[in-house]
Amino acid sequence: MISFLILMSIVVCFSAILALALNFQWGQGGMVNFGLTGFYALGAYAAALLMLKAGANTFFAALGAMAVVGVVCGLVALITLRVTEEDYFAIVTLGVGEMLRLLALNEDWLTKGALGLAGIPRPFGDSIAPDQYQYFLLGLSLALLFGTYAFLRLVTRSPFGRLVRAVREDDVVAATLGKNVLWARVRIFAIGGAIIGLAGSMHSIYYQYIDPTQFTNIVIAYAFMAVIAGGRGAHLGTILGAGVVMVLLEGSRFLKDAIPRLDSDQLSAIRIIIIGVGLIALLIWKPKGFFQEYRLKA
Amino acid sequence: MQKNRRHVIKSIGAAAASAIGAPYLNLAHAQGASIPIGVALPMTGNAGAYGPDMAEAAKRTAAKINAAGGVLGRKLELFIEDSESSAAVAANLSQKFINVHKAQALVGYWGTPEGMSSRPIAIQNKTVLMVSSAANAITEGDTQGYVWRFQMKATDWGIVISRATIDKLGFKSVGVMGLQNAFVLPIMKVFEEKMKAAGRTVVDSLIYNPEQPSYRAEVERVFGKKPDAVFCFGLLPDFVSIMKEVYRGGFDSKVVALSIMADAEGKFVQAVGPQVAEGIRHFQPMPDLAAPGYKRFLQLMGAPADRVYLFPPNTHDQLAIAALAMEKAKSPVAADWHKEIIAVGNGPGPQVDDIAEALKLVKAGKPVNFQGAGSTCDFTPNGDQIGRGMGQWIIKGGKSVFVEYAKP
Amino acid sequence: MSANVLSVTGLHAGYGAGDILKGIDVALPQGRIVTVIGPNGSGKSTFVKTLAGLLPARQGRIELEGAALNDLSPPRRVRAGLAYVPQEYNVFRNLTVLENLKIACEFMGRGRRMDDEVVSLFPELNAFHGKKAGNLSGGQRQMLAFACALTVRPKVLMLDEPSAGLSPLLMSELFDRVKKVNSLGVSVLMIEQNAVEALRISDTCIVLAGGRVRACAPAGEVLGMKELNSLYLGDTSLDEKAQRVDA
Amino acid sequence: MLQTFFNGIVTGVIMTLPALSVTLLFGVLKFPNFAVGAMMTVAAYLAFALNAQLGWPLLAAAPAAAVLMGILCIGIDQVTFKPLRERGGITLMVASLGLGFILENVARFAYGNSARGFVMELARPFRFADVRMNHEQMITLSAGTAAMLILWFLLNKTPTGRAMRAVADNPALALARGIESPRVIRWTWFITGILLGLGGVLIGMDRALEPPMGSNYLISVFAAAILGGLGSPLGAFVGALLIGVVSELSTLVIPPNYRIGVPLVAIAIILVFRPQGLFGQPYIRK
Repeated sequence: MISFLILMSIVVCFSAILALALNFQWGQGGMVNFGLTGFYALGAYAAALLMLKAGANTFFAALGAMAVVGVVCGLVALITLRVTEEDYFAIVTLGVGEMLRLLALNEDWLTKGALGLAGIPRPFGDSIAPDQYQYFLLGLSLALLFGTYAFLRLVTRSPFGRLVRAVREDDVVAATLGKNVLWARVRIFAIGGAIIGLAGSMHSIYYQYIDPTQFTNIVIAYAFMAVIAGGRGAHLGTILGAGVVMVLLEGSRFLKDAIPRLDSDQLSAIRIIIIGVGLIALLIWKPKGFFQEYRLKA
Repeated sequence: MQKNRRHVIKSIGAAAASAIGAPYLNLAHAQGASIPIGVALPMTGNAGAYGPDMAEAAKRTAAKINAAGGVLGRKLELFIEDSESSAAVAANLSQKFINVHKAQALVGYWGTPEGMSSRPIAIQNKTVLMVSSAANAITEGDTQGYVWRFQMKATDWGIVISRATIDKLGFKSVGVMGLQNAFVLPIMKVFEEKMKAAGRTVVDSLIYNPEQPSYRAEVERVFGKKPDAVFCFGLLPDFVSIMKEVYRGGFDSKVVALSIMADAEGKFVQAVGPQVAEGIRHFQPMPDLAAPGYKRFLQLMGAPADRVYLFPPNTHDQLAIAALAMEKAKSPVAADWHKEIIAVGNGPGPQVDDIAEALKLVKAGKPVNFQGAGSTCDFTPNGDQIGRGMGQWIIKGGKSVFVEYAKP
Repeated sequence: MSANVLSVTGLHAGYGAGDILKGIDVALPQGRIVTVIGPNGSGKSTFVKTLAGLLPARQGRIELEGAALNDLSPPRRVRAGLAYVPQEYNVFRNLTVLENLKIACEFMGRGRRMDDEVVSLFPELNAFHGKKAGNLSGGQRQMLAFACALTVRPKVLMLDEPSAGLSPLLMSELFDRVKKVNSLGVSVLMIEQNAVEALRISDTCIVLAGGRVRACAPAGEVLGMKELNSLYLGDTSLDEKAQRVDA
Repeated sequence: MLQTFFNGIVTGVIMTLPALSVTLLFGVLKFPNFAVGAMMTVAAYLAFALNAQLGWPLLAAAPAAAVLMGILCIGIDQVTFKPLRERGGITLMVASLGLGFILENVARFAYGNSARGFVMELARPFRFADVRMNHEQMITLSAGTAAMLILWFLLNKTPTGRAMRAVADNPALALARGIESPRVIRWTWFITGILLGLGGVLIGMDRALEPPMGSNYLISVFAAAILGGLGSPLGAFVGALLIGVVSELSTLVIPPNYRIGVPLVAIAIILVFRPQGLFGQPYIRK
């Protein structure tokens, strides 16, 4: 059992990193990202391809993935140079995300299409015994999670962090204060993107096999749930939120034993219904989530 | 430097280890009386229709084996889980089977995504993975003898279908529509090659995505070229939409498909109605219904003599082969018994189609060539199954009528 | 003197934490024109918004002919006879003039037809019935807004800076239009920056500053006051005096 | 070519109904409803229940389902969006995303993943100017156009419709003009539900019923609404037709499995060069 728990906590780790990314883009920067799944897939594929095709080691593959997703996100943010209404932006991200998934599915020459990319190497896979490996992977994931957290914490407390929140609260004001809002938005989305890229690469390293069917909308539902539960803008809250949601998701699998009458089709449906209901309930009754966003004490 | 970092990382791993507890032993007999076997079946998604029967087959087979004294005097214990036809879920399940239940055999794995995502895990943990997936990639490369396919390889599907088309159906010009899907593409490729080689014209060939708003444009493009027949390789949902489009479009090319699309336990005709389904031919790898092994399987399932099971027999054979190999290797550890799979499957030895008898022989140290319910259970060294054939049906009046059975 | 059609007592209201209106008492006698003047930020607009119900009254009482309005939703207040013309965005720009008028009749006047007296007050509108209200000139837009507000034959018409952004010429035309409206028996409560123009047609002038009523006098007298000039130029000297009085 | 064009028109008309609902709702409540897809799915399954399970003819089941959906939408608004009304567009938008997940999976819970179809005679096509047309396409075309005209009449010639446009135009003034916005909002949701109900049935007739049937249209529908200008019904209609025709025609030059790229590119271009869309006014969030 213990090793299953370890594997679960690894999954929680990179899910939490993904949630942190969304929290930065949406929670702090106010830039809704409905294309999360697509960008996540992009990160996973970028990392995998860099390892398999370019023979890069895990470290550089992850960096590469972060760069790729960061750049793509930055470009997407540029589309908003005329409109900063979030609803438009959300639709754009939704579309781009979908497009990325289609690319992964259809560009066989690069992504092997629906067959997926198999045999993704793991860092030090050869130098660490298989039965030890999960511990190493857990350690690594925890380290990366903490690193991401520390980094974002730093950003939040920096002057740029204040600009980020200013842009969220009211981009017009931010603009009149002489801040270049467009540029700020591009940076916000790009930084978030880089973190998504990190989460994506961890996904490929963990599963060692990626194919388009792994990147479904449950990812978005899950991440938004985590962020809202954790309290928009609050990093620590988001991490805990991610943990809780993940446990709920996995836990709900055991519903099967509890209610044998349900077939698994219905169970997976219930799982998503739970998330959706929780999401709306939180929005209504606990809009601030369970944790407070960092605020400069005036 | 490199060494240095490695050292650091290792110590991190060690730290994590000591923090969480002693590493587990990857040995089944550390687990005690029963022999755990992980069974990942599709209860959800595009293959949802097949999961339940496969589960039933697994249960009854295990029961029969246990009733016959089990394996190495120990009972088989099945852990049946839903793969949700999803790669990620299947991977998690495999991890769980191996780490939590200490399983040494992973069986079921209907779809290619499930198989592909679990393959590296199985090989790494030196655990045998038995799949029903068709995509060639499953067994390609170095599997170290841990990955075994209880299904016809996709390219063989293409061979059988094309041969039937050329010899019997005699279509001069064909169009091909394929779902963007791992096991469809190799079928398409081989099929088109064979058709061209036989001097038939392939007027058009396109690949479409699942869950498209509509398939109007695709249908227009392929059927618009008026080939004698259009071969459609995909899954049920897209085929339903496509056929409605074809019928309403007033096209009259013949349509050939796979049974998981055009039959799917009757769901297809339910969805489109008999007049649309009329005249569609569909192919599917299937057991040899005449084989004694299959008849015996029907008894085991308590099913009527005319019942056609596509996949449950594979599940039966997977458990049977695993049991025999363990018995022969006198060890429940995959690293030992995976070497015996070919021995019990291909022979040499007397052909036996009853798992109980086969076990008796092996326990008595005699050789055996097991004849399964889904196939003759003969394998190539890299884990591909040979000796499984394909059935062909044609839909008449809303019913699928059996045409013929052929092997590649 | 005639009964008060609208009377406000001890009104408190505001946004967020602090009150902007700090206890206001105002009485509008039947058939009169009362103009509220005061420096920027004195709470003039907040005052009418609160009366119209767009902002909740935190304390105090708003009565229309003795009936309390406090608990009524804005639409109900309108139907009760308290019409309100906002300072800007006071017509539906994407709707035609005719549609604007129709809406007014259908919802304020409960489907009542627009009576000819009102129509005759705004002859120019007939020419534009098909035109989008958004494309009207500032003056025409004000007229349309008036016309809409009047369809109910309100007991009280509240105007928030009707002359804002109008040329002096239009302004004086606008004010005698207000006078005409008043002559139909509609009492008018008007917020104005251009005090002088406004007071010429008003009966009473109320000076609002710092969220309180600083002065309430016949319009004529106020016109004479020397502070007035400085006042409507936004000088707050009067206000400051008042503050000192408080302290 | 001509055939493809005609097919495009049909696709466009199917998209018109959801596009109208998006744009109508956006006009009044100022948020894009990401649950449109799932709402259509639910409506389609409602019709399926009446048609296939209770044995009603589709012609009766469809309007019934539409009305049911309308009522359902009012209910949904009461429990989901009403409490969030004051929180601004983004919150409402995220809520609608969650709502979409719920609805789609309620359908999945009830009917599973496998494809289903309405009980109706599929008919072979007839030829007109050597373009193949069939009865469903005729039904689709007429239903879509009818809905469009009725909505136009409703919005321009009835008090309720005028009130909706008034609220969309200037909520505060609407109050001051005696318009009870809660009532208007209920009406808006009801009409939205009807539109989505019909849309869902049309999609179900066009292809098969399965849980993702509605959300598959999401991007195209939003593209249509944005192209026409969020808040402008006429725009939604034109936008839907344009997107429909262009994406079908595009398959003559680009691989059909990249059709989704067309609406996407359309959105991008519009946002960069004419954010307010073809028929929309540049709007100020107030």
